[in-house]
Amino acid sequence: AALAARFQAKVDAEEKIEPNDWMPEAYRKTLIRQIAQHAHSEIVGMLPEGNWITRAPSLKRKAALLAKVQDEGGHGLYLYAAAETLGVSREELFEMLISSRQKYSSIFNYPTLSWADIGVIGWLVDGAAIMNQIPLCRCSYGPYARAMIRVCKEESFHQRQGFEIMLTLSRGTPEQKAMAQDALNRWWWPVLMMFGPSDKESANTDATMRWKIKRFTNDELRQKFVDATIPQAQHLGLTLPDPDLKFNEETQHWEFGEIDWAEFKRVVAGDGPCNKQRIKQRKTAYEGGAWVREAATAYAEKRAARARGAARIAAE
Amino acid sequence: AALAARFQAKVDAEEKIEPNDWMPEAYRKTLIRQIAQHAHSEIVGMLPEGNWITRAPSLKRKAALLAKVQDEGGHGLYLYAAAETLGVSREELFEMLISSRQKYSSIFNYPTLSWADIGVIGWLVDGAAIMNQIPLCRCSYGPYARAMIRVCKEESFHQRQGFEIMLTLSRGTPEQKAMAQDALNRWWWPVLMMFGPSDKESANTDATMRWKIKRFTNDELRQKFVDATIPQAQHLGLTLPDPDLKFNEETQHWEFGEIDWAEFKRVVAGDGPCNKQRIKQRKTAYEGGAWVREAATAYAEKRAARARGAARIAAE
Amino acid sequence: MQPLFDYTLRLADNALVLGHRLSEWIGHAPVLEEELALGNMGLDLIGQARSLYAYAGEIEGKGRDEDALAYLRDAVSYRNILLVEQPNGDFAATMMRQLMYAAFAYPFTTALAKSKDATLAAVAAKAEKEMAYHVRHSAEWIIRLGDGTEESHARTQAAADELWPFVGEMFEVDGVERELIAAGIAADPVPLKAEWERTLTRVLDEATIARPRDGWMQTGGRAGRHTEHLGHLLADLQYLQRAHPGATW
Amino acid sequence: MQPLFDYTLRLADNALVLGHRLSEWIGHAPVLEEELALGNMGLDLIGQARSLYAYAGEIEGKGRDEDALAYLRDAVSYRNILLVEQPNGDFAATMMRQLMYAAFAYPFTTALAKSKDATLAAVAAKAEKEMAYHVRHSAEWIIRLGDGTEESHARTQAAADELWPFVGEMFEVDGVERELIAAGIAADPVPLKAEWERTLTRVLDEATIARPRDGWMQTGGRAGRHTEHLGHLLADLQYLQRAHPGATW
Repeated sequence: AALAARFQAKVDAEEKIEPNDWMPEAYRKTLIRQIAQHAHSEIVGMLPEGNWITRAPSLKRKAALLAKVQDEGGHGLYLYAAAETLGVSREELFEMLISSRQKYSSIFNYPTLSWADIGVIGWLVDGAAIMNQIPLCRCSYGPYARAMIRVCKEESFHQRQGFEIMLTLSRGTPEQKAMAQDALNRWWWPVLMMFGPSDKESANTDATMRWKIKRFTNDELRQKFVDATIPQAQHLGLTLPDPDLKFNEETQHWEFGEIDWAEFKRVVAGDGPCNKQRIKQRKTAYEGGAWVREAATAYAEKRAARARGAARIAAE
Repeated sequence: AALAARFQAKVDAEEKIEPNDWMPEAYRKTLIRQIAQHAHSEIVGMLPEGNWITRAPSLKRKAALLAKVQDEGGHGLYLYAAAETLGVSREELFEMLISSRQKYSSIFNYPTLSWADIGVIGWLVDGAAIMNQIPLCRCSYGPYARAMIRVCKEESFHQRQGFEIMLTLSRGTPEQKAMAQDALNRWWWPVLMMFGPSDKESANTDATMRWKIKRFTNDELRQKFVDATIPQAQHLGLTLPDPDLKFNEETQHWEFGEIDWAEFKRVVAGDGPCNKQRIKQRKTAYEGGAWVREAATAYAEKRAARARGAARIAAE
Repeated sequence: MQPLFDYTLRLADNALVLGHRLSEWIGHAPVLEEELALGNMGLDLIGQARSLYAYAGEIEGKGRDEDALAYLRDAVSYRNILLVEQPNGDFAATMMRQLMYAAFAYPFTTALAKSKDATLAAVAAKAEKEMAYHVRHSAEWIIRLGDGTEESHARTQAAADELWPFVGEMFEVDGVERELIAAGIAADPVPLKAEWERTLTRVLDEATIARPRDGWMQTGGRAGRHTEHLGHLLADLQYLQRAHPGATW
Repeated sequence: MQPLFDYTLRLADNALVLGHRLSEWIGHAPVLEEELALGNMGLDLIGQARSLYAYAGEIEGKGRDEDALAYLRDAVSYRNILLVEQPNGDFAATMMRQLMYAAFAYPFTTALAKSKDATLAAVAAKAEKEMAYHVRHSAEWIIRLGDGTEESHARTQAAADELWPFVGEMFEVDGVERELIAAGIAADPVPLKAEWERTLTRVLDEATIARPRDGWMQTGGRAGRHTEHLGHLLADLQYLQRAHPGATW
């Protein structure tokens, strides 16, 4: 109880909790789940974008997309490392991903059907992710906060690149404009769902707010995102697929239509267009590559044995 | 000796030797090798053409190419069946193919690098094959002769389709014309090699001529092919990649340049552009499909066992 | 005219995409007879597609022929169901996809052969005979593989489980189809579901394969919302025509 | 100018094709760190290709930029060596291909960094550092895999045997190169062979892999006579640009 009080005092004082500090078991478990799912999101998120690397329509875009996906993999590595400071191994976490016991951001359960999807992902998916993540840069848990600072910096760059892809398309041929509009039509609502269920439906917010893991509510972040994004869409000359979109002069916020929460629940539960495909791909790569990891282990053991043998001989 | 005399008498009288007839062991061995290699050629020959089915540039061409490759597979099946009448199994023969103990027509060791290659293969490779095969329709061995009659009929159709592809290209865009010329440049000399070594270098001709397996010499068939083909190339507006090509008014034959016999020997011996790739593809498909064949066998056994069980019960 | 064009295009796209998938097996099949059988089924489907595209182009009346429709539309304009664009996978998955499709396409073409549209009826009548063979051939293989070895059984069950979410889309009906069904032109897929169920149940049972649970079904093909696979398939299929605009082949 | 254009294009094509092949591993690698390493090596090569294509376009002086060269030439116009277009195969084959290429490219870029052509020298100086890492990284993996398990050893030996016929082409010199070597612009690959041999011998020995016999070597890339693989690679790479001629991306 004294430990708990000291813990909460640190948190309230905006001091960081570090790996060797005492923490409530519930705080540790919540963070493991959240950080792991964040890491899983990065590595599953490489797949819809990875789908377009070989077909990227210019060398500049090819290089940029490949670099973006590298960054995401790197984010996954930092985040797995941050999770490991809480007492789990990366192998355990990966097993939980491929057995669907831990989740990843549901946005990646949607398919990338055209090059414009790559622009939309950078612009909106990274945009929404940043909005979710900036508050996490002040998260109470040190390793997670520091990882988030690095991640946000790189993701801002990705978001600008995504927007720049959209700008190029919107100033392009009629086919390119149509491609951009079609991509936005398909991704807009799933992106809004990235902020999670509406506040009235959200369980567990109190603890995460109290522990300064979460700083703003889902609806607050979603509104902030919508307000920031609509002018960008207007600048692109694209329309949002929401007939209920209306700027409220009083509140100075954009009002938007009702999200299809049934779709959200269904996709989170496993029945989205790409859920099975994403897990299958990561699983197949992992299982198909077992021989490689086994070889690395076998080689390391042989080397160690040889070194011990050499040391013994030297000692004689 | 009496058997041998009677055998030769039948052959001389243009009577067919059938599977149950006595035949010299050397005759049987020669035919097994030749028929097997002919069958192997059909099924390996499906690969360079198969390489362009998914990219065939019109639905008509797609369907025609798929049908052509089907025909070739069917020819392979008839020929394996003809070889089996001589006392070998198809499995043995296939093993000899994928272990490189038996060969296939070396022309298929060249890559198909453009759609025009598909036209050239139909026009020239099928054309040369027909020229080699028509005499085989009168081969002394009944099953082989009958298989050849069916094969030649279908291959004539394929040759006309190949020529028609070339005609379309030669009347097309500058890129298409260049594509056609480039393909002809690459395939011409390998096609001439399809008729085998020059007569002065050929071993084993006497026996095969005496047994009426072979009717014309390599050079005779090659010359016939060149004479028939050059006017076709001229009609297409394409040039042959042979600066020594010259029509001899006296002999009424086209004189042509020296074939690179070193290349021929090298490719036949295994060092052509696609030798390893072709065998690897057939081998991988075969080994990768072992589970399918095993399943079929296992199912057949289960069914037979169930039938025997049912028969026993019925008898009780 | 537009609904008839849309409808015909859907049927054509189904046939072409599946025919193309089958043609990918050339050079890779486990046994020569199967390479021929797969190729022949592919030829049947490509033939159906050609007749349907030609008709669709006539209906549309803008001068688009079979190749303009097949080679010059992007993935978002394709109208096939998602089942047919799924990758071939292993031989069990290919046969499972074929069984699922043909067990629908056979009664469907039987019904469409009675269409008031003479062209659709004629195409369907010819396709009906072909699809009867496809059902038989794929069913025989599913039974052999399901009731073969442990390995073949596992692969066949995995194929059934993985492809099951794609079967519902075959029985969807939207506004375009409702209109044409009412006019006696299109075939209503809903009454065909019972026969499809009977075929699948019979075959899966005999193959000792557990029928997967009916859950959420994949959808979107009619609206051009495809899986990530179609884009790659079309890049292959269309490349030459895209690289040589206006050329005749 | 033409020989310099041809030469620069060859180097650019090598880098692009190999970089593209490495990028195909994204989403499929055996371990996350390797997915990043393969991607990073791919990025290095694509970066080299971009610099070289830009320079080639300038030399040619017909207004072709990096994308016109990469996206609008057919396979027959590509000038890369055949090694780099070989399919990835398994992880051992990819690492073997990388080792074979990098063990040449590293001394090659060291030599080219002394070119009298300032642009080529600059590109080579940057690439040299990158290729040093590629050699090290691929060599480490070949050693682990060759001296790992029975399975990894077998796969590594198979990779060496299958790719060996493609190594000779790196040391060919034709008229274009002879002229440029004499002018101090191109790097002569022949003197680099000894170092390449030393690297391969050292690594294969440590990896307990038998060095394959030097037999007939595959050739033809400089003349546009490729393997069947390049056409498929380019269909993927170039599709969007071919489908939208003149568009800016």
